[in-house]
Order: sequence, then C-alpha cells, then structure tokens
Amino acid sequence: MRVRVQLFARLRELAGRSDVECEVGDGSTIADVWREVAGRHPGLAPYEASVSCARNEDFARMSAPVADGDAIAFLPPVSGG
Amino acid sequence: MRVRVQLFARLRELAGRSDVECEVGDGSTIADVWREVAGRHPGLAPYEASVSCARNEDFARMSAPVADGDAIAFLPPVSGG
Amino acid sequence: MSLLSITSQPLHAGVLAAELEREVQGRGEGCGAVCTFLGIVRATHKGRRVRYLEYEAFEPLALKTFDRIAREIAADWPEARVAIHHRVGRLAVGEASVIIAAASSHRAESFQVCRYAIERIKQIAPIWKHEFFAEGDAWVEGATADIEDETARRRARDIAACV
Amino acid sequence: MSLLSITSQPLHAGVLAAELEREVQGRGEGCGAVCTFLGIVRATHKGRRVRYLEYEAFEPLALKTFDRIAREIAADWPEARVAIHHRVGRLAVGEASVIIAAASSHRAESFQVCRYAIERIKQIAPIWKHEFFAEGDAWVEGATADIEDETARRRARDIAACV
Repeated sequence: MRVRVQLFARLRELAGRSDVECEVGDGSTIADVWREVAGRHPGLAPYEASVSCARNEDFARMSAPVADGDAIAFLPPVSGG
Repeated sequence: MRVRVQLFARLRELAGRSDVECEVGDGSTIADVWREVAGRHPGLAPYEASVSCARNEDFARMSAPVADGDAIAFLPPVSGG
Repeated sequence: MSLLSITSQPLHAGVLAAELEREVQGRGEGCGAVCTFLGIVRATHKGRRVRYLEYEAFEPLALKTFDRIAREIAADWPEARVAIHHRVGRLAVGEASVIIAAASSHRAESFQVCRYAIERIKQIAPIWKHEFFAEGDAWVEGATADIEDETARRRARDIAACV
Repeated sequence: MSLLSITSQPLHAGVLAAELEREVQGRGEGCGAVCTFLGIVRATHKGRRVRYLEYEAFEPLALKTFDRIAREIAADWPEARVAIHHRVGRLAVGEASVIIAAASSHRAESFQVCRYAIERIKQIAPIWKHEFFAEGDAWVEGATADIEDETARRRARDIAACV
C-alpha cells in the first residue's frame, strides 16, 4: 500500500522535508509507517516515544491500521498557546 | 462643630438629598454624626449595621473622631463590578 | 491613558490591554500573558428583564480604592500589573460596566490578578448598581465595604489562586 | 466571523469578545461576564532575548481540536461559550499568538472556561512554537498530544475550577 506521510515542526526539519511517500505491506499500522519513515530518516528515532499521529486529518492511535491512499501525519510534542 | 455629610445610592434616595449639613458637639465621632443624620431621616435607620463611612475622602471607622469642617460620607453596601 | 479610572464614557479593553502589555514587556522576563475581564450589563436579573442600569460612584474614594487594590496586587504578584476602568451613569444591556486587564510574564498570574481585582472591587469599591426593570427598580447592595477586613482580602486571594 | 480560527493575520480580542457577548446575551440569563486571554510573544525565554517567533500548525486538525475543546466546554459549562483564534507564521515580540474569549452569565464560569481552553490548547492542539534568539533558535516541545488522555483533561479542569 502507498500512504502519504506529513511531518511537522522539528520532525520536518530533521527529515529535511514535510512530505514523504511511503510503501508498506497489507495489514500495516501507523506504527509500521513510523518505522519505515524513521528508518529512512534516522534523526526521527528519538521521537519514537513522544510522537503522536493523525490519519486523514483526525487523531489516531499508533496501533491503528492504515489503508491505501491514507494521509498519515506525525506530530512532535505540541507547544501552541 | 459643623460637618458636611454626603449620602450615596439608596441612602441618598431615602434621605431625599445627597448633602446634609450637620452640627455635632466637641469630641464627637462619625457614629455620632450618623445618629444625628439618621435621627433627621429615619429611613436610614435600617442601615445602622451595614453602613460604612469615609472621612475627607478616605475610609474611616465609625469610632473615628470628627473635626470641624470634615466631610463625612456614608456608604451603603457596595455593588460595583 | 490612566490605568485606573472612573468614567461615564464607553470602555475599551483593547487599548487598556495594549498599554499594560507594553509596560510589562519592558521589565523582568517581559509580558507573556494578558487576561482581561469585562463585567457586562446582563439582559436579566433573577428572572426579571433588565431595561438599563445606572452606576453611581463616590469617585475620589473609588479611585483611591482601585489604587489600594493595585498595591495589594503589587505586593502579592510583584511581576504583574493591573488596570481597572469602571463606568458610571446609565448603561444599556450588553455594555461593559467594568474592564480589568492584568498582564504578567506567565499566564497563571494574569488570571489570578484579574480575578483578584474583580473580587476586591466587589468587596470594597464605593460603587453602586441601580437596576431598572420593565416594572420598578432596585438598588443592588452587596458587601459592607471594609478595607480592614483581612478575612475578605484572604477570601479574594483564595478565589483568585483557584483560577 | 468564525469563533474558531487559525490565521496568519494579527489577532483582535475586542471583536471576538463583542461577537461572543452578543451570542450569549440572547439566551438563558444573558451575558454578564466576558473573560479574554491573550498569549503574548515574550521578550525573553529562560534569560535569552527573543528576536521573533514562528508558529506552525497542522491547520485542519488544529481547527478540529479547537472544536473538540469547545464541545468539552459545552459539556462542562453549558451556559458558557468560547472563541479561540490562534496565529501562525512569524510574530514579533509583543504580538498575540492566541486569543481566547469566554462569555457566560456569571463571572466564575467565564474565568474557568477561558483558563480551561488555554490549558487544553497547550495539551492537545497540533501547533508548534519555534523561537529565534540573537544566536540560534529552538523548537519548543511541550505535551505529547493525546486526546484520549482523560487524566490530562481532568488536570485542565482542575486548574480551571481549582478543585
């Protein structure tokens, strides 16, 4: 399956890009997508424990399954306000 | 001694006037002034326990002495804000 | 513009907040938070429809009282600053009777100072609200103003520390 | 004007407060209190002089998060209404990064709702602050956004209501 990954804030800077196309196997979860992206951009690895994520512009759990064409967003700890 | 008394809000309405000239004996306190004013305007009597007062534009105790020419103000319970 | 005032003119919180922000920005850690409170003339009071209100103040003493409240705040929240403008005269439903702005480097203090100020105003400022209904009118009478009442001051501080 | 927004334009609390006041005035007891909070770009951060900030947001999700916060508030404070405008892009020292307005019939709720909103924004809104100093820059990273974390929500409510 092909999913589109969006990276924000420091994750974007560490990866050097805001959008990543990503190929994962059937039955993959968002966590699998994260491992794929962090594998390609090792600078992201320290965020493994603190990252949160969204699927198609809604918050999701890392354990949620992904479908072909999904937009997955990875969010470092937030600091709005 | 002659003192000028200012009445506010409902006290003013009950007395029908905002300013009262008042004659009290030497050694009088603000409480004596109140009794003098309330004697002339009995409608004020129910405020005996809840009134507060000022002397020459500063809060004062009812037990404070008054001097000739003082401006004494009687204030019903407040409701600003 | 004075930070403390009594006026018969409509109140504008924005100008007050901006002035206070500039003042606090220039010192210490700077200004990171401004909390404002607007007391508004409500359309109803205990189920009765309000036509309009009149506020009356013993102006010189009310200003001194605002200054006292500002000094109490300076003692308890030294990094914060407060501004208080209170309206007098006739007010329509929806108009602001009082605006308070509190600026500080961090948000908790700005909320606390703003809340403390409105609680203290209601306790000790020599200002009175006169409500006019479709039928009849009523003076509102709250607290007996007593600046020596430390229990009241502590109560205001406790309410504020909770915000 | 929308009550919830993300914008690169300067924020104006007055318009927001006025709109909210009108909305709350028309229902129930009416509107007696408006509390606003302005988060301001502070001149210093941990002793370092700030040149400017940049805020970045995941806009569609941030707007949904504001809507979630507004619904949480409607559940806990049914008489109150909240508005949230958050700025993105480059901000100078002294500018507002966020403005929150909370209107209700009585003052306690307006303070509580305003405080709850800013606490929740800091917990879960997908927005990031990037600080630029005279030398160097730093992303600020606070909470891991977790909308299912009921402990965090309760903490925001406790801070707001001082339980």
